[in-house]
Amino acid sequence: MKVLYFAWLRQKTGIGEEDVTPPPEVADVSGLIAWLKGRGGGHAEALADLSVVRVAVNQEYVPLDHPVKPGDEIAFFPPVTGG
Amino acid sequence: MKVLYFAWLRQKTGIGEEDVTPPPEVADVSGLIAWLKGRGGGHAEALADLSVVRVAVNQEYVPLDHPVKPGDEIAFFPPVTGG
Amino acid sequence: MAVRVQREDFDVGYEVGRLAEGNGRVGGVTSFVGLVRDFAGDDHAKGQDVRAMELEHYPGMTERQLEAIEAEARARWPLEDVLVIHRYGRLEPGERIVLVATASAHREAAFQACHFLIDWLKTKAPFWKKEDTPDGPKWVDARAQDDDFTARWEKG
Amino acid sequence: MAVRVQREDFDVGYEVGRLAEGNGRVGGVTSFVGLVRDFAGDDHAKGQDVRAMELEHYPGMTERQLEAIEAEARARWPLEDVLVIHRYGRLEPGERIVLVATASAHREAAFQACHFLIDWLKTKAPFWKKEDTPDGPKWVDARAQDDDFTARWEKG
Repeated sequence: MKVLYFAWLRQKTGIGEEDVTPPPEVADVSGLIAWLKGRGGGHAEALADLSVVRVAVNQEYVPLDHPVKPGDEIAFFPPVTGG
Repeated sequence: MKVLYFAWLRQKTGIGEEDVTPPPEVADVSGLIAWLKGRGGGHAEALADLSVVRVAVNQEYVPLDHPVKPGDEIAFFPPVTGG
Repeated sequence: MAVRVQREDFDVGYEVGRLAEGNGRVGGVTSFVGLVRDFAGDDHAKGQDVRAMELEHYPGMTERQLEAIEAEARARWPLEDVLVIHRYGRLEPGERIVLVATASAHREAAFQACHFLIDWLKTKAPFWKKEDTPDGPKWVDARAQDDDFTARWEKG
Repeated sequence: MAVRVQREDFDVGYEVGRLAEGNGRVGGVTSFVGLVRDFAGDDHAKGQDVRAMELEHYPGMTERQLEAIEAEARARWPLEDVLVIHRYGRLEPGERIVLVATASAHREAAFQACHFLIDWLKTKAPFWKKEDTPDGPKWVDARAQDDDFTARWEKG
């Protein structure tokens, strides 16, 4: 699956986009976050406080228990500040 | 005093503006209206239904019991429809 | 104070741009442009065709009322600038009648003030529309709904 | 559908004019133009100077969200036309960021829909602002107030 990071999450992870293949037991957003944090480095810091992280799966906002599957595009970003 | 008529009140009275000198007992807008209607013709028809007439004295909206005096500019017109 | 009553058309882009020009405190400009419709009344399906309208006003009182409305808006909201332009004379469908624009640091203030201004203007500024319909010219009736729209801005 | 996400500036007069062009049913066009302010935060007296900002967005999701917001506005109000333009990239104080414009037979619908669109856009469209301040670049924090402004449009 493709994972995207925007704004300060991109800066903290050090990457804007990565292709990942988590183990099959990673079935939802929460699971994916735990797995990404476990890889250490910037990801753990970027995803430390989920109260300031929004998640989209396939470009739609989703809650943390939303399922994820191979082929999905998952994005992590701060609350939006456009307009 | 100067009396102005706008929109269909101007059409019904047949005049846009007139200088009038009512007798001294004409002290407020109601009195002026009664006196103007008493002169007959278009004025009686124009001022027949006061629910659709608005009044301004010296370019400010006023109620029917507002005083009028020599030198005032009194305007009669329908509810406004600008914008 | 910026209130203009004129026969001539106006340039929306220029006027809206000018409200913020050189003022870095402006975060948003809300504007409303009123246009002549090609049908009478509120319902397109039922309304008669309108070929043109004549807008009459009360010179002197119009400016005074618009300035009072503008002052009220500035007293209620933190506005950086305000502009009201209202045309009179003969206008055809599609022509601009009125422009109300408000500039503020805050979009909420700009929205509220612009909405307030057009609502108040509709029931206070002495303009009258006469529509040219297939049955001849007809004075437009004021709408009770416009009084309701104005009333909602009255202070408790 | 008229949603545009672009680096380039836009012409407010042209865009607002086009919404009504050739459509005699349009009685009013409400628009909002958001601009880059020269101070950070909500209070001019307290805010740091802003020399420029960088607007990042999520290509693809941005258009999708804006189109969803537009569809929602069209479902709720009788609109003749809608336009949303949002810029990204580097912008300096005074530059235009966003334009939202709505055209309707009825001014109330045009106002409500325009206000709704900018409120929703503020909390749903994936844009992020980074301000260039004297202390260096800073990501702008989302405001809780914007969530309140969005929440008021939620249906009972």
